[in-house]
Amino acid sequence: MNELALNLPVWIDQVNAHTGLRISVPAHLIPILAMFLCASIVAAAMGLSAAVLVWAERKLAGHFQCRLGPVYVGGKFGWLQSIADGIKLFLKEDLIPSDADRPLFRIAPYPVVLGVLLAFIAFPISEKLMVADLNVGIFFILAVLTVEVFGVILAGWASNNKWALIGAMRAVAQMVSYEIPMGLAILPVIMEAQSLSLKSIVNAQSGGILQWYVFQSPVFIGISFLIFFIAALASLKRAPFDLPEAESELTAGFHTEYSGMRFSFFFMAEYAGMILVSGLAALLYLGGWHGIFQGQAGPEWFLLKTSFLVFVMIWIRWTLPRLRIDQVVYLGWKVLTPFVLVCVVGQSFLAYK
Amino acid sequence: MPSTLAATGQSIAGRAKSQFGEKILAVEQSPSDVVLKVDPTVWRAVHQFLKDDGFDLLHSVSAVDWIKDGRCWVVTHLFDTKHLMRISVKTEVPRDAARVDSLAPLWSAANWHERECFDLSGVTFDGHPDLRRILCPDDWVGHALRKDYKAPDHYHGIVNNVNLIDLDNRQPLPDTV
Amino acid sequence: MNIASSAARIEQDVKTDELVINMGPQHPSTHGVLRVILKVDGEICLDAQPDIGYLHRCAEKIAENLIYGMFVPYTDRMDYVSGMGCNLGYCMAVETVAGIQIPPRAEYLRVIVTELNRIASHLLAFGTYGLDTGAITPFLYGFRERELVLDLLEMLCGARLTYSYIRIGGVDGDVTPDFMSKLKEFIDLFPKKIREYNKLLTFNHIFMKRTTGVGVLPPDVAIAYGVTGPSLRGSGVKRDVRRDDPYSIYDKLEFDVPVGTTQHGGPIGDCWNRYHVRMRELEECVKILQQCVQMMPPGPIMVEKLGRVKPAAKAEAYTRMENARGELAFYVVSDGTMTPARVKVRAPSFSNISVLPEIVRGQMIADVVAIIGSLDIVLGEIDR
Amino acid sequence: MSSVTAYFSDIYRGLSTALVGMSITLRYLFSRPVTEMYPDVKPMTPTRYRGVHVFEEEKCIGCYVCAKACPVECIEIGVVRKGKEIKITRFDIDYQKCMFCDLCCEPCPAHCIHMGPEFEKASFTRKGTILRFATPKSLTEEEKKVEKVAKK
Repeated sequence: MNELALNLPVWIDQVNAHTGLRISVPAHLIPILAMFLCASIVAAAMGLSAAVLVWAERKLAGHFQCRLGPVYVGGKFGWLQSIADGIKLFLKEDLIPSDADRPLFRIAPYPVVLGVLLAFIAFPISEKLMVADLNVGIFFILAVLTVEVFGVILAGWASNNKWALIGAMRAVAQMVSYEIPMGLAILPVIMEAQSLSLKSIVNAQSGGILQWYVFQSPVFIGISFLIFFIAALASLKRAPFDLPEAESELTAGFHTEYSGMRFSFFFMAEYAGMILVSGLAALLYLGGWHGIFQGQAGPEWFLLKTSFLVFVMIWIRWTLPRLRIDQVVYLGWKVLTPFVLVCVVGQSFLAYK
Repeated sequence: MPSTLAATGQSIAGRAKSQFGEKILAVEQSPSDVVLKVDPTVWRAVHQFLKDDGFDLLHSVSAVDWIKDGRCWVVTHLFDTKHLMRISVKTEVPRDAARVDSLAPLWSAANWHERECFDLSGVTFDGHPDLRRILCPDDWVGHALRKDYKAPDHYHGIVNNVNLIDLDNRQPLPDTV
Repeated sequence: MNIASSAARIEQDVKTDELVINMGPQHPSTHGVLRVILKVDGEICLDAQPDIGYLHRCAEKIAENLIYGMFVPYTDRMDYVSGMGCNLGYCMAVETVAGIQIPPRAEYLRVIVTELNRIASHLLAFGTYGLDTGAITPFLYGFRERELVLDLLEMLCGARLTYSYIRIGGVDGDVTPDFMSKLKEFIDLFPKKIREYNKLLTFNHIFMKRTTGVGVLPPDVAIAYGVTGPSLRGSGVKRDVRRDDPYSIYDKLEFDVPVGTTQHGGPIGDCWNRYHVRMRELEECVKILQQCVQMMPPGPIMVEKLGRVKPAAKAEAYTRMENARGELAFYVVSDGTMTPARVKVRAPSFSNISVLPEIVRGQMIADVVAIIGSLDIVLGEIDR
Repeated sequence: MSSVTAYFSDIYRGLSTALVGMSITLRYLFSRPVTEMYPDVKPMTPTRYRGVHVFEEEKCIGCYVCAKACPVECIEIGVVRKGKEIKITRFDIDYQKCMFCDLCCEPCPAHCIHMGPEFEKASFTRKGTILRFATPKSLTEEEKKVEKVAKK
């Protein structure tokens, strides 16, 4: 973002020179303009990638199940399906149940999207492509992701629907339980990289596949990668941990009463969250934008790794049955947490050189 | 095709006859079961006797309305899951005052079967813990399987009679009750 | 499980409220229009009262106003998932009460179609049980093979769901060579698919954890509530009308009656057992089909000169048959006219669902869904 | 089995069976889908398919047997008889009621009504679901008097 702020006056001058316009921006507004630009780019990218992901998930789900998935919209492969769905959701009436807590019901979707949106700020796609290289990047991402819980519990409570309330309770129990293994699973990597900045974590993994943290320390970081991935699934409420919205038990859980745009916010947050945690896993454990061989680097590697992890998430969702709430909490506290603690302690011995 | 187990109830029917004497009105053989015709006063006692003998599965409770005779049959079908025996018990009650004792204390299954029988055939079961309608709504009038039953044309504003629906121009619904 | 006792302790320490939740009639996993009034304490279910009747059409009354043969299409619409079984049950009852002997080839055809229909029904149970426990893909796989069965049945009788293929006195049409070859193909293919289902869902650890020890139905409770069919056999009671009181040609056929076991490390009679009995019954169905294909004799498929079905006055018959969900019985009483005096349908699901309050107490909400799914009910049959 | 081994075997079995299941779904990801492209590609209905009726008016003798056999009374027939000459004035089937049970086709002595392969007869109005099979005829006053319309 700072680079963008530096470049903006130059760009504006160039535009003025080419078109003959006389745009002048006061110097103190330049950083604000840059902020707006970044924010809108992040939001647009997130929305677009969520749309692509929805289509990809439906298509993949279809083929996993010997179906075709969407085929009609947009000619071949139904590639415009999620755009059409988006338009439909935009145009739908925004229903609010008569007994709902109206103000809370209205604001509930925003914290959910906000958490994921904010997290993208510290999210580098390549060496250069990032909004801000925060020196506490990973910490910041984990912190803002937690904001989502507020939105979920607000949605469940404000709906004034018993199913929604149970869904929200489950969501909170689950997301709070899984923050801990997720946070702890990152510790071995941080210990190894000696930094909280994602950029320096990734750059510490340059130099071929064997330098990726999963392969650098296959036991402790490898297991913590697995734990991070499972915990990420759970905190995203993805199957097999989709209890908060378990459609066969709670109809749709905390967003039962939502429709139209507000519903699509929950939906978008889920898919953007998938990209976020997959990308995070790729950055932390799989060498980020570094390629398989030494010297290879670029955003395409990062996107490849991220989309593979997203594919695995989709694959898991369309294979496994759902757990029960006590089993989810059991898994979080009694399986993942002890294992990740062992990883942390083990890695701390390895990191002590 | 007659059932292979059709006659398995004969021996117990004989024992029931000696136990209850006059109160067992007849022992008949249908193609599928031995039918024990009993007096309504010993309805539960006979079933108790049969249950003690091993008939542990109450298959069904049904009623047959004979409007010409002014009578109503109440029939149960029992099955012994250990010895593979089956028997049917039948009693006749006047259809205006169709009452028998409930079998719910003997078999848990009787609860719902008797509720269904009450709902559709209008037989009252004395001593039933929860004798409500089960298939029809609570405010339904009449018992559908009575031979003199006439279905209402409207129910809470819903047209019930197909012939009242005008295909070309539908009439506004009558006021809800 | 000491969930209930810990719930009681929490209740002592903290004063909490019970929540009464209405599950259904519009709910994704009540398999139709069942309504269950749940009383829950957090996630733990204290009580569940099933409320039925949303699909009540009083088919028994309709039967009283139709001549015997005309009621056959209505029986399809009771247990609409295994309509052939209902057809067979009703036709057997009328044939028993009127003393009609049907030709042997028709008996074989009847068994073939009912067993095919049992496969279709159990596949639906398998798929929807997957859905109930949150796995969506097994449902589609189950339906993929169910489609093959439905194609076969469609070839034979022209309908995919409401067959009315079995008629009083025989069956509607004879098999074609095309049908037989397709049937053999299916028989060869299907056991492989069953193994695949087992790998995908039955022995999946999450699925087993979800269903093992959940909704344990002791055999004595099951019998007291009149539970029959796979749900009873899941409790370890080896009762199957096809074995105990062989109707049609089942006495000539060899097949096992699977019952619940403890091989999964849980008690007999839990959800997993009820589910697994169905999966093993699929294999038995294939066995029966193989034998029927080999043994089927030539001959007529319908009684010659059936004439009017007019049983003697006050003749009665109560015939039981093993449908996919349990013992389906038809009680037909004649009044000596062309129409029956009474047709009583003893629907297996009706008794099976009545046991629900007994086995959900102390379980969790997700388990309620698993239990309803494992009882495999069809509301068309419960409400009739 | 001690609780420690149970704990670890649980984790092992959880992971291994999940992988087994995932291998199955992955195999199907690359197999051919079984979807039928229904509205684009019409499915082949078998010869015995019980769809919308096919009525052969020239064969019909107006005997009402099919209407009598119908459990739902969905067939309405109008006949004008003049000596040996038979005029079918109406042959309406109400597809709101019809169960496609084939009971009407069996007893027909003239074999003039069959179940056909057609199944797409949805309509936006209730009236549109009543199909009139007989060709429309103009009747004389005299014929109108002897026309017999019956459902059953």
